[in-house]
Amino acid sequence: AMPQKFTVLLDWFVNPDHGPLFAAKYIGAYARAGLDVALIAPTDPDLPPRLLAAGKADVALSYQTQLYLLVDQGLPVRRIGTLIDKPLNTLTALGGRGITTLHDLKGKKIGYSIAGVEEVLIGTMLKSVGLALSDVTLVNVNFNLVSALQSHAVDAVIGTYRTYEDIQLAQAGLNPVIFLPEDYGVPPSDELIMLANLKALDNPALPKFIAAVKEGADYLALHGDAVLAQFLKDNPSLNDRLDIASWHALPGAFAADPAKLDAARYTRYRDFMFAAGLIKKSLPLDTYAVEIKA
Amino acid sequence: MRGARPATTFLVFLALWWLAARYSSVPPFMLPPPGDVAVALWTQRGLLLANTLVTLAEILLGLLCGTLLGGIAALGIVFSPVLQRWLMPVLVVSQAIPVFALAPLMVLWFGFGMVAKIIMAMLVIFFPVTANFADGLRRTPPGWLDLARTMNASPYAMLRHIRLPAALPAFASGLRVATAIAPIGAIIGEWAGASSGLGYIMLNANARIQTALMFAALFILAALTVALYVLVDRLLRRLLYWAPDTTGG
Amino acid sequence: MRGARPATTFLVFLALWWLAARYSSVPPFMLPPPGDVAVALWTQRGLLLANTLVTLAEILLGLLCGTLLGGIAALGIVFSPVLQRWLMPVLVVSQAIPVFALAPLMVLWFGFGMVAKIIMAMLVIFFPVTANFADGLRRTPPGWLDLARTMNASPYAMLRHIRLPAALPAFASGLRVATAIAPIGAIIGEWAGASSGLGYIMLNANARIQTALMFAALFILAALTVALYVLVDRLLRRLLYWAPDTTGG
Amino acid sequence: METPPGILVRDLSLHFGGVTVFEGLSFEIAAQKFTALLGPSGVGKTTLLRIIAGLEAPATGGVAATDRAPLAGRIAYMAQQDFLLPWASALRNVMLGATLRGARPEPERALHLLERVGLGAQAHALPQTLSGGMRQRVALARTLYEDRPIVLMDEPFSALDSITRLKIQNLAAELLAGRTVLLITHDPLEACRLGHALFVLSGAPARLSEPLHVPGPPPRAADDIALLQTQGALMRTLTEAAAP
Amino acid sequence: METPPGILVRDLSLHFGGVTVFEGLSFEIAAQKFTALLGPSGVGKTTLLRIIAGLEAPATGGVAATDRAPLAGRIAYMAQQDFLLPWASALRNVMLGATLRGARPEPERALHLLERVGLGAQAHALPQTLSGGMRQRVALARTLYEDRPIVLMDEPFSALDSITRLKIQNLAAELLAGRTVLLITHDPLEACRLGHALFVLSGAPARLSEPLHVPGPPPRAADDIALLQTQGALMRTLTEAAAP
Ligand SMILES: Nc1ncnc2c1ncn2[C@@H]1O[C@H](COP(=O)(O)OP(=O)(O)OP(=O)(O)O)[C@@H](O)[C@H]1O
Ligand SMILES: Nc1ncnc2c1ncn2[C@@H]1O[C@H](COP(=O)(O)OP(=O)(O)OP(=O)(O)O)[C@@H](O)[C@H]1O
Ligand SMILES: [Mg+2]
Ligand SMILES: [Mg+2]
Repeated sequence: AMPQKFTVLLDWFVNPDHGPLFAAKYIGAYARAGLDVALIAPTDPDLPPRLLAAGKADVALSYQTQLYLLVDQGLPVRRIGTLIDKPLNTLTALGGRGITTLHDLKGKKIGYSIAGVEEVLIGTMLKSVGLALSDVTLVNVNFNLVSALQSHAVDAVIGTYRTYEDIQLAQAGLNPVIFLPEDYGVPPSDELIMLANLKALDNPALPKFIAAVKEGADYLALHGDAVLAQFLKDNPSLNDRLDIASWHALPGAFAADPAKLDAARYTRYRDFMFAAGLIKKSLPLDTYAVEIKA
Repeated sequence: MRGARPATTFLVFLALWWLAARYSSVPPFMLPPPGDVAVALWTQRGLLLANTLVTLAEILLGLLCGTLLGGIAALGIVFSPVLQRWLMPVLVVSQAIPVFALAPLMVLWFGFGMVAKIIMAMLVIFFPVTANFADGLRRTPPGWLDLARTMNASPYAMLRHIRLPAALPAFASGLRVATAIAPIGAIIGEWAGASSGLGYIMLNANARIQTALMFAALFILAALTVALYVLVDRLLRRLLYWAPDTTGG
Repeated sequence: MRGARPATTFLVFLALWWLAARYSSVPPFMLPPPGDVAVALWTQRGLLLANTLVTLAEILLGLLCGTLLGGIAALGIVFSPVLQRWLMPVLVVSQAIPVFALAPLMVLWFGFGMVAKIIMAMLVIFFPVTANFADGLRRTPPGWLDLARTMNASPYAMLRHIRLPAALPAFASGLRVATAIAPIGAIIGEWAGASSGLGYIMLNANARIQTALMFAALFILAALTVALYVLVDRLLRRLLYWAPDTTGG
Repeated sequence: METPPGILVRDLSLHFGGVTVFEGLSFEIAAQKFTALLGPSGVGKTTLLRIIAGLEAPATGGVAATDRAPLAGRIAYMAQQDFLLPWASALRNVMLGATLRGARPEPERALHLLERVGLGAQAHALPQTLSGGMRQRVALARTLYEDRPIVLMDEPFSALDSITRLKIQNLAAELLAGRTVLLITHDPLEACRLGHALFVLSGAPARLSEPLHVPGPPPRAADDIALLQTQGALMRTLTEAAAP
Repeated sequence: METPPGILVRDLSLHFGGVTVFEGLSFEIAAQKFTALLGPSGVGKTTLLRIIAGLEAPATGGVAATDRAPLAGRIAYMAQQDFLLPWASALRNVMLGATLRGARPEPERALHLLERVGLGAQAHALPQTLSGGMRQRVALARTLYEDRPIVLMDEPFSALDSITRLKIQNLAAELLAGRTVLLITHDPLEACRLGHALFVLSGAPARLSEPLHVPGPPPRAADDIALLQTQGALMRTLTEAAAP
């Protein structure tokens, strides 16, 4: 039979975070599942869920933090799988500038790149050390996270990834001081998740796709270097020190079982979002996330 | 009846929008119906007003500085072949640099305050002004310049009393374009990093998928742009009372 | 010696860049030295070439379509007061809509392919052309039109043989501006959704903090822009052999 | 060519701002004759010509052809300024009418006309490289090229030296013989050499004098007795017109 | 006012493309006199005036004042076209020189000049609302306003009717008496009424005729015997000049 067309919108540019998806492709897992998978990279992480909701894709990558906002605004999307089941986001300052504890941020400037939830994350983290949002100045630096930090335009930034920007800062010898949100009162969340359109949840291709991704993740865990070689060949612009380091930092973060839904984690994060006022309604778990069974 | 015509335009536009939102296949989280946007406009009026003022200030300052800079650059280009040779490529290149490439340097030099945003807006605005104005200055009818020469006009007087007014129609074209793109210039400035302004509101609303709020801000921006354009256009037409206008057939 | 002057300009520019990167306080991840960029240019030449071709195609198509559309819009505006009333506000508003607001709709309607990008580029380009060309058409000396009327010229012949050539200087100003901003138009288009092109490379490199690669792409873009501008400028000057040019004093 | 009609001007009124240029002005221009129109500067000659050419709309009254067919399309008009297109050569400027009507241009005829006005060598020159008199002659050639039954000319020879002027007057008389020609001129001698009927426009609102008639076919010799007599009478009319 | 100097033209050559307009042309313009320059259309009169005004650079040769001081700044120049600024009223156009030199404009003097050329009522009109002859008179008033020792005028009265022309000639003669004036004209009568010396420029490359001298102070009566005699001689010179 002809392989079925299956469109996957990545969350952003192709990067090592997408390792399992590419691994599955390289080992022919999609083809064996009867799927002709197209991995499309948008330039703006806001696009994929909307295009998915508009019926322009079968699966879109997004973030668990974003999921609640999407559903709250009535977008017909559900989480159906997890690609990275650890939070990667960090609050980062530069070493040697007098910031060693969160408390040192009092009176400082914190930069962020708008994703919708930063104020709440920072507020929660500060609260855990007895500070309030009003004790710091927030600056939206959009796509300038690293350069804003490096040029000392801000004292700390939130939104850097422990598997990316933090590595880069370390490589540049800047001794980043890293604060993990989950250490300061923010409930842990899945970083990178797979969404499907509500109307297509019964699409028989979905479980096949997720199973193929699991194959990819399994293969990646064992043969990371082989996949990397092919990945760099396909994406020559990623062939640099930082991306390779990022590749090697990621394996522990990939979900071993992409289909599995950690109900407690999703419920807790929903409550966190609701309490913070980021969502207007606290809906049952299955309005946000489902587990796809083959 | 004054104002009847713009009002009709506006109503027709609302009707079209409503029809598009209602009957097209575009989902509401991409194009919310006017009603939702009106609700957002009203409930968020405080937020929107405060941020509109910020953006308006950026637009006006950007327009002012951009026009001044453009004017000066045009004069430089027209009066000095050397400057023309060196400046023009730089100006052309400046138009091709995307925000995200420039933003880090802007941040480094000017921080995240108003200055960086006004500079970004200027960068967007000044080229149409420069190019049009320079073309206009270059096209002064030679007879007038000859006349001025026999009258012992200083280069400055010649500029002030002959070349400038003669270039006014071309300058007006440039200023019209600049006015239409000044708002997007300010938005791009806010994009590169800001904590207030309509662009910031839009980015934020976009990330939170508050489409109605985003369109409310967009609506204000559009209204602001049209109002500014109409104002500048009227002003320019008044200044150009003497230029031929052979519209229509 | 032909080419000596541009070569000098280029070398001086390289020297300035090198000095700025070497001796200013700008860190290399914001402004890499020319050497690093040259290395990136060479090692990534395949990638850069392929994506340059994509962007070049977008620029040229965007310029072509934008100019055509701008020309048509200008004609509409000048010949029909009704169109002027309805079209002009829409055109002005179209200039104020930021990419991120438009991108979802663009991608929804046109996907991630070339079409969406060219439409975005057009959107950036066509307004300067429209505004300048309309102004030029409006300013046809009435004596020529009177003459043509006594010669029983059809409106079309009048347009073709009188108004169009008379508006050519203004059109040229618009086209110059359009040429300078066409590349950024294409880049913005790539921003709205693309998987190739120099803009994509730059965004990608920027996100990947590969500053040298980003500047390599930027360098190509800048060179492309200047080359295109010089070409169009030469062409326009040739077309305008008859218009006065009173540059310099 | 069709038989050139006369022109009837009836009850013309026109105001510029508060100034009344014409008020109930009526007269007739004879068919197939040269009519010369003289009068003080600023009295309204050009305006009158533009009304007849259909380029200016009067407040009241109108203009018609004696044969009752519409005037539009039968008039060649040479304005007080030359209005040459700067991007076109002299030759292409002469053929402009054909270009604008989508008719086949006749370069031989245009070149022949340029030669007749003494500009055969400048056929391919751009207007901005021509002297004032040369430009005026190109504009004249363009008017003659039109080959229309009715020809309106506004000071067509004003930039020509006296010798060239005589030659070009002869040329115009030859090529426009049998047409209905209305010629504005400031040169009484020119009016007397070329005109069958001479009108003087004067006053505010402007009124036409009784026409003077010059016997004999134009162009008349400059020392023709009848011409000199008419010239004397014309000068008197003009002097009276100038006195308030 | 300083004593107006004469003008020395020495060994002038000029080419436009392949065409030689002047070749080794030398002559002198007498101080404090009216000199009239005539000649066929396109011979180079305007070009010569522009060279003297410093607006065109000759290939060889040059122009100097007889008092050896530089010419620049002592010349008022009235071109063949009026070059009125469309955005300025007639009055402001007349005072343009003062505006350009940063001198204090003298509206009374400008208005007085406008009245003398018959345009007192149009002082605040924009140029595009004026007739051809009116525009030319504004340009003349602008030239007279300059109050320079040397005055160059290129067909300054060509758009005026004969009566107005006589009046304005008288005005020019009155206001420019004692200055060095070079006047291009196509009207032999005008040349004879106003000129102390008359030159005819003709040929290619252009040469100057021997000057004709007219006795008596300008403006001369049109029926002055000496004038009529000179006019006859001038016509002969012009006719000879026209014959190749
Ligand atoms: N567009 C206009 N607006 C206002 N007044 C005008 C306009 N055109 C002409 N006039 C006025 O109408 C009158 C007649 O002008 P017109 O050009 O017909 O004069 P004319 O007889 O041709 O003079 P000339 O011999 O100087 O060419 C003048 O007083 C002039 O100022
Ligand atoms: N810019 C130019 N380029 C080329 N040729 C020119 C230019 N200006 C003038 N000429 C030529 O120089 C010659 C002299 O022109 P000029 O204007 O001096 O004539 P003129 O004697 O003033 O004629 P007229 O009486 O018609 O005004 C003409 O043959 C003209 O074609
Ligand atoms: Mg007239
Ligand atoms: Mg001349």
